[in-house]
Amino acid sequence: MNIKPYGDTLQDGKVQISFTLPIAADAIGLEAARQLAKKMGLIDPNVVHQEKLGDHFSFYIVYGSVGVSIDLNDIHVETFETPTMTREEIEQLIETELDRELVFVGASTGTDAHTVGIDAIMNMKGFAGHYGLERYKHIKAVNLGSQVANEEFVRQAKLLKADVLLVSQTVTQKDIHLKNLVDLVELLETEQMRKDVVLIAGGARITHELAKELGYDAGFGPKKYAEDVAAYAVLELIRRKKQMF
Amino acid sequence: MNIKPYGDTLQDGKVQISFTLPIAADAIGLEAARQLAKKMGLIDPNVVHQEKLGDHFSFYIVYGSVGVSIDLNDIHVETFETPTMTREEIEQLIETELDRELVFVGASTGTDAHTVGIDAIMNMKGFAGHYGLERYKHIKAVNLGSQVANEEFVRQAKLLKADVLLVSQTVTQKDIHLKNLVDLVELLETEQMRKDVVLIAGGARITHELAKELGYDAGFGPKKYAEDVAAYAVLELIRRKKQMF
Amino acid sequence: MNKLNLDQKTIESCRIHANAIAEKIVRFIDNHTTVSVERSILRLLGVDGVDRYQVPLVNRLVDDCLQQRNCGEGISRYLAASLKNTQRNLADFLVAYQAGKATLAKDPASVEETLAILKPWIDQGLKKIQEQKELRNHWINTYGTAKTQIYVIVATGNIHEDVIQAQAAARAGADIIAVIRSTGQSLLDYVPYGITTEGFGGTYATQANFRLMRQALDEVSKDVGRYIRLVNYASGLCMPEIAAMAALERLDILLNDSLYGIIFRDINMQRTFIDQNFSRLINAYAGILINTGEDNYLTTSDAVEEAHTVLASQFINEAFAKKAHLSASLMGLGHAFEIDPEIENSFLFEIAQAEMAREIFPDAPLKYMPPTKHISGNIFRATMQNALFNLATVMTDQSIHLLGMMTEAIHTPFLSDRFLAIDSAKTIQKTAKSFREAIDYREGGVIHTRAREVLQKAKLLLGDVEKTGLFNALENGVFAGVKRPFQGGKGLEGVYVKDKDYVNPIALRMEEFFR
Amino acid sequence: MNKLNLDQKTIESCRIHANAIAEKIVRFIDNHTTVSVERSILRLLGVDGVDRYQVPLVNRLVDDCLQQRNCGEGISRYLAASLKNTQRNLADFLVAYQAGKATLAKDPASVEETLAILKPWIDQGLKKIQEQKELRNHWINTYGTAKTQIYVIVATGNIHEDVIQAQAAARAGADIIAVIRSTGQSLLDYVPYGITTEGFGGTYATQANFRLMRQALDEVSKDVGRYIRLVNYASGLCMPEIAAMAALERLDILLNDSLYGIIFRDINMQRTFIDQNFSRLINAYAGILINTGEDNYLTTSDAVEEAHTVLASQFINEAFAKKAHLSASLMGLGHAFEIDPEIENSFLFEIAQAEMAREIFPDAPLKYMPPTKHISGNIFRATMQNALFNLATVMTDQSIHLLGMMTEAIHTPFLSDRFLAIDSAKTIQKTAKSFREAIDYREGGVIHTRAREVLQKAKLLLGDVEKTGLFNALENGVFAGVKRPFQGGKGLEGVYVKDKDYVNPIALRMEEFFR
Ligand code: B12
Ligand code: B12
Ligand SMILES: Cc1ncc(COP(=O)(O)O)c(C=O)c1O
Ligand SMILES: Cc1ncc(COP(=O)(O)O)c(C=O)c1O
Repeated sequence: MNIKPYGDTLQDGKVQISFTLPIAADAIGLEAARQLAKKMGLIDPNVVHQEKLGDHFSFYIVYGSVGVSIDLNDIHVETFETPTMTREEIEQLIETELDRELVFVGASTGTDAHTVGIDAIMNMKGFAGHYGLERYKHIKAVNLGSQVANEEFVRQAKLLKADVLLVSQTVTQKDIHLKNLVDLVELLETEQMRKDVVLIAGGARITHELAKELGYDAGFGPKKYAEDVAAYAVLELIRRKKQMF
Repeated sequence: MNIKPYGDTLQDGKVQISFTLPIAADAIGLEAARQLAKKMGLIDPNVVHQEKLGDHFSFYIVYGSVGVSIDLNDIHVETFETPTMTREEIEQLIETELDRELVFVGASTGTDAHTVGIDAIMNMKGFAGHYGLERYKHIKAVNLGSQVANEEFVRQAKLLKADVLLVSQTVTQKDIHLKNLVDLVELLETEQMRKDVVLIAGGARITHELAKELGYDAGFGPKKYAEDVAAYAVLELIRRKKQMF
Repeated sequence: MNKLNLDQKTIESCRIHANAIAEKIVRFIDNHTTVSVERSILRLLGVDGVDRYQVPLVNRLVDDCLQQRNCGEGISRYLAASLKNTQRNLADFLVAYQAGKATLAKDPASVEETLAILKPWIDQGLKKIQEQKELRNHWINTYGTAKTQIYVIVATGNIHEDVIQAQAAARAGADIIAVIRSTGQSLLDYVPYGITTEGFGGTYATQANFRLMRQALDEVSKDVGRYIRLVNYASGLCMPEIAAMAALERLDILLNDSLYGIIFRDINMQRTFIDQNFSRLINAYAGILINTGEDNYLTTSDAVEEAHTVLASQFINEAFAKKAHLSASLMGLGHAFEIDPEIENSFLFEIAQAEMAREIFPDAPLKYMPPTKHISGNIFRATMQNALFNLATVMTDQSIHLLGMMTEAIHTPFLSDRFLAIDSAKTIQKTAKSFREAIDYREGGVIHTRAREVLQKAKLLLGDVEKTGLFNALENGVFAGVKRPFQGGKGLEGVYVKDKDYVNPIALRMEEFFR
Repeated sequence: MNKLNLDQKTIESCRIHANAIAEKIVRFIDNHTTVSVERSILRLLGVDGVDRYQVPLVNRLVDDCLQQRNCGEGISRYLAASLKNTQRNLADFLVAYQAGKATLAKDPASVEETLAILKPWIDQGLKKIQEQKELRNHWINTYGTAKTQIYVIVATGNIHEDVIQAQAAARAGADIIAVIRSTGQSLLDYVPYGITTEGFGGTYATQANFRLMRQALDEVSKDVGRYIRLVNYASGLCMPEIAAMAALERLDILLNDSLYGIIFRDINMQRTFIDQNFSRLINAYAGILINTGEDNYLTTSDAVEEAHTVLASQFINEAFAKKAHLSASLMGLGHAFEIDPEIENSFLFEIAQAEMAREIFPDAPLKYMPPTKHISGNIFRATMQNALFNLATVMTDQSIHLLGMMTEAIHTPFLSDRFLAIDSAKTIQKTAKSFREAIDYREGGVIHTRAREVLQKAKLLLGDVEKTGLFNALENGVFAGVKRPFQGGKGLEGVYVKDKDYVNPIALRMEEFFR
């Protein structure tokens, strides 16, 4: 099925765009904005607003219809719909399939000081009504907090015999998170630990695709909670256990 | 010179996009939104918001960098920078160059009931501190109001021996204004009056380019006032007069 | 509790002036009928359908009456005579008439005969309206009514697309859905027929479209546990006909204001006052709430200087509505948040205006319009302006909250525009829930002072209008600065002086109901 | 005029508790110094520059002192001894030191000798600060200060790009420009050197960057006829050093709060309280306004339940500031609009909190932070939330108005984000100009009640903290629910007990100034 954006009528293709250009707010600016919108595939772009931002910049708001459409058959979301399981179901699963205590070690790494995200997943209280991992039976959840250097993180993981590593990254400006996340993978490989852990990244700007690309097993973004992470990790541990035999 | 949109660093190419897709707000929707943004030329699009709009629609906000840039040398704005003249200068110009009373007839045509735009140009009071044409010496400004059928408009133009016709169109939904504006040109041609008048269109969504395409002499959009229109029209009448000799 | 403590005597004076103003016009109205009033009678008797040129039968019949006979006697008397002459019931007569096998009677029946002959159809029409009214009351009693109802528009031109969007909006939290009409419909002297899928800036108001949308909203009402109200426009050249159709199809609210038509659509003033009166009677009978169009004035004239004209017009509209038996609970008087935000203290002026309306018309379900004129293509700025408006709505306890759209200056709303608007309105309703009860306006503060000034000026204006008469006042351009001649504008040719034996059997029965 | 009429006795009790809390900590502070305090002294004496490994000379000198000698005696005494031994003036000594041709003296000079030898450089440093202060006062006297100042941040990582954007923002209406630091700088135990063009989520705070930006803002100040204030962070491991640099380069405002460092950066509490005290003394001397970080608490803990912790912390910060000679006019206590808008009446809670701060600290230039935690990627909703915040700022007469950005949840501000935010703030300032004077909070209304509750709870909390002591309270996690051990966190290794002959010649002179 081919779909297009929807303004008020099926297949009308309507989108809204805004951007700043590093030129003055004059007729040339307007035309440049229109042409840019055209290059972005808008048919008959309508520059509905031009605003002077000082002498050397100008801001534009554009509406128009895109010619392109998306074939839904081409969309292959890596089947990463974590099964919706309740805490009780997950606890049950650990009991019957793994029958041991699992160790989850988490931290906000590098210079990142944001703890609310990792706390949301790990701490007793959880977030938005979803209890955190600390409250799960058969899970030992160790939250190392924030600003944890990768080296320290790996050291603790080793010490605690972690099954699952949870890494949170919030600051993404100039792609600082990419460097940080990749460094951790390299460090784990150097320590020959990479295969022994389920390695999970998370944060407001983290997607599963990105995490996979960087060498993680999974990535979780906004609106994901402890049960999503736990379900994924436990199923993955079970899968790995079965593979071993 | 090649320019790109500016987020917070020169040539970073940052743009913001929003649109609705006619599918549910799930992982497939997210990926479809990302792919659409890619098709629009965004490198690494960041879907920063997904919102459920009922069961069958979902809304997306995306940020990212466009790869394309605009070469300012390619921008040819039809030199339609109306010279900035004051009312007094225009009155002076009419006196010295044309030496007669000019007749401007205006209306909001078709079923369009919006008068504020045409009133802004024509009425004594004007708009945003710019007096309207009625206040100009040597200009007889006749404002026929709104909802004026094209036939009636042409009849009055003939009767009043109009030099300049001012047509306002505000409602543009489903391109109703295009039909209306084109019909007027055809009518004027049938009546063999087209060449005898300076034909000007105006309105919130009217651009000079559009007006030219439709067979008008000029088009005026937002932030244009009586002096812009008068200056253009008077200069055009002078040009035509000179051409005749 | 009154928050402004406006002078009750001044308010009373305003009402006295307004009543006198309306009184004079009503005397004029009582002596006249119009083609649209006559067509409405036919519609309520059950005449429906179009001929093969898409001309509605009600137009055909009334045109026949006009061409050959005198409309001032009333179409009903000719219809009654026709039934009597052809010995047919109404349905059969209409089939024959349409097939060219029967014509409208040359001479009218007497008034008594007319009432007797048409009784079954009058009864049937009124019963249908009563049933719809009861159904509405049932829904409302079941689900209750929000203190502030969220009102949004759909306007795609295609009724099917409208339905999708209306349902989605209701699920998102809208309480009221208005289907905006295609531009120009108000100038048509007939009502288009059937389901329509093409319109400009709106969707044609037809009885079939009404029915389709009503059904869709009933469906969604059950799902969301709120009765979703449906709105259209009884405005322009077919005021009473649309009211009749709305009554039959259970619309809940009608934009219904001749002043709007006169000023913004150049409808002839005689024509539309007469039309309005019957339309309001129908609305009163059907329990349909009306919305008046004062909000529009400030889109044309200056919102600071002309604020009092809005209030004056509300008083006049109230007087007219009373005369047509509309109770206060059905008078959705209009006003708007239209002052340029760049003007110092304009937000306070807005609050003053909105609070004043609330205090003066405590029982009226006021309709509060969002900023429109001062919205530009800057959708982010528009979002900010709408947030202030939403807060003003909560602060001043408005009843019907028409949501502002961030794309107001660009196009009729996209699906997403409506969602974002509903999100903003509902969030502000929540976050500022008891704001009204947590603050008082300070005596001598800008809000207080402004409200007093505006009320005072409205009183003076009403006094003047009473002196000159409303017709003259409109000729002089008191409202929105627009001048309209008594004999000018559209539709005057459809106005007729009533014969002394004129009868409007529907109006008779409705008037009886209110006695 | 007080709008909440809070109980003055309760407020007084809070101040008494807070004073007692600070008193105890100050006794601890007085017995200690830190590496950063010592480095600051060097900076104020004129030591600047880095070695070829980019290590600042001040770090080299203090490290030498640490490794071979006892920092508790104070770097000044070693420096004085070095000058005396080598018979060089400071500049020459530093050249020789850097070239490896001179070393730091093995034994310290006596206190008297130290003061005498260093006098020229002490005089010179303090004079420079006084000149900058006078220059600032001159600007301010010339141009005046807006009642509510608009504060925006730049954070590109590249100081040149920051300059472009800061100037553009000032022209658009911003009064205050803050250059956000690169993430992680607060954990560095040195201040980077020179002009920098790469940072993450911010731009490195360096003296060269300070100078560049100050110059750019002076330029634009003249053009716009307003003195544009410059902000940076004296927070983290180098608090007093940044304060020293800021004093020399005429920054106007510093974010300066150990509690922030303890809670959100895990800086050791002993270290940072000592550092803070000297940094505040420098700020007081230089006329630099401080901003405290209470606003951050509610990004981590619940804004409804923990509102009183913000107030309690403001009282404590006030007490600390007083002890460092900061006058009320330099205490930019922080608070924030952080309650989830989905909570009923949360806007009223915000108003209560903001008004309460205004009433309790009438002379403090309060800094009001926008919603951040409850902003999502929905930029339109964010725009609405920021509009409410902007209105709250006007209603409660805040002094420093940090603008919310629609892209708060996405990235540090784009150029256009800042413009849209300024447009919203300025428009609301205008449209609601006299709102504060036009309304009163109703006795017993939600705003009133909430303010009382929060004040009461703050008093109880302060009483508890007084009993346990602030160090223990922080160990128990009273603020933002974060627990920090007394011996834990970063920077403890830089803390030293003062020798009985310790001297800080700069502090001495500054204290003198205030006597
Ligand atoms: C709260 C906050 C702070 C607080 C942090 C307090 C604390 N204890 O964490 C304080 C005030 C200290 C702070 C400081 C700074 N912040 Co901050 N902050 C925020 C804010 C407002 C909210 C973040 C948050 O808590 N969200 C709520 C949580 C629950 O969401 P979340 O993190 O996305 O987590 C969810 C998912 O992503 C997922 N998840 C997250 N982590 C993980 C991990 C795993 C393993 C899994 C499975 C899932 C998962 O699960 C969670 C629940 O669904 C955001 C803006 C915003 N509205 O988003 C800015 C923001 C993140 N901060 C920002 C910046 C730049 C800073 C500073 C660097 C600024 C400065 N230079 O001074 C400083 C320093 C901090 C640092 N170096 O890291 C920027 C980042 C820009 C960018 N894209 O890089 C933002 C976006 C603001 C902005 N627009 O500038 N900040
Ligand atoms: C005021 C207004 C009304 C008033 C009109 C009152 C009056 N006396 O004009 C009322 C309330 C009556 C009204 C009614 C309707 N309106 Co209206 N209205 C507006 C509104 C709020 C402002 C328009 C305005 O006056 N702008 C100010 C003037 C000064 O700007 P301007 O017209 O652009 O004029 C400037 C330039 O364009 C130029 N210019 C204009 N004309 C000309 C002509 C010449 C020759 C020249 C040289 C220059 C020139 O000069 C002017 C000064 O710079 C806009 C929304 C908005 N904020 O823009 C909606 C809007 C235009 N309306 C709209 C609609 C759909 C309607 C209705 C059809 C709705 C309905 N179905 O009921 C009705 C019916 C009217 C009709 N059929 O035409 C839509 C149009 C959508 C579209 N793109 O097609 C808008 C955009 C609102 C919306 N989002 O839905 N409206
Ligand atoms: C009372 C009234 N009637 C009608 C309309 C709509 O205009 P029309 O149907 O004439 O296009 C409005 C618009 O706001 C109105 O207020
Ligand atoms: C007092 C204080 N210091 C510092 C910061 C900035 O954080 P950092 O410089 O530690 O990255 C903030 C942030 O709001 C703050 O409030």
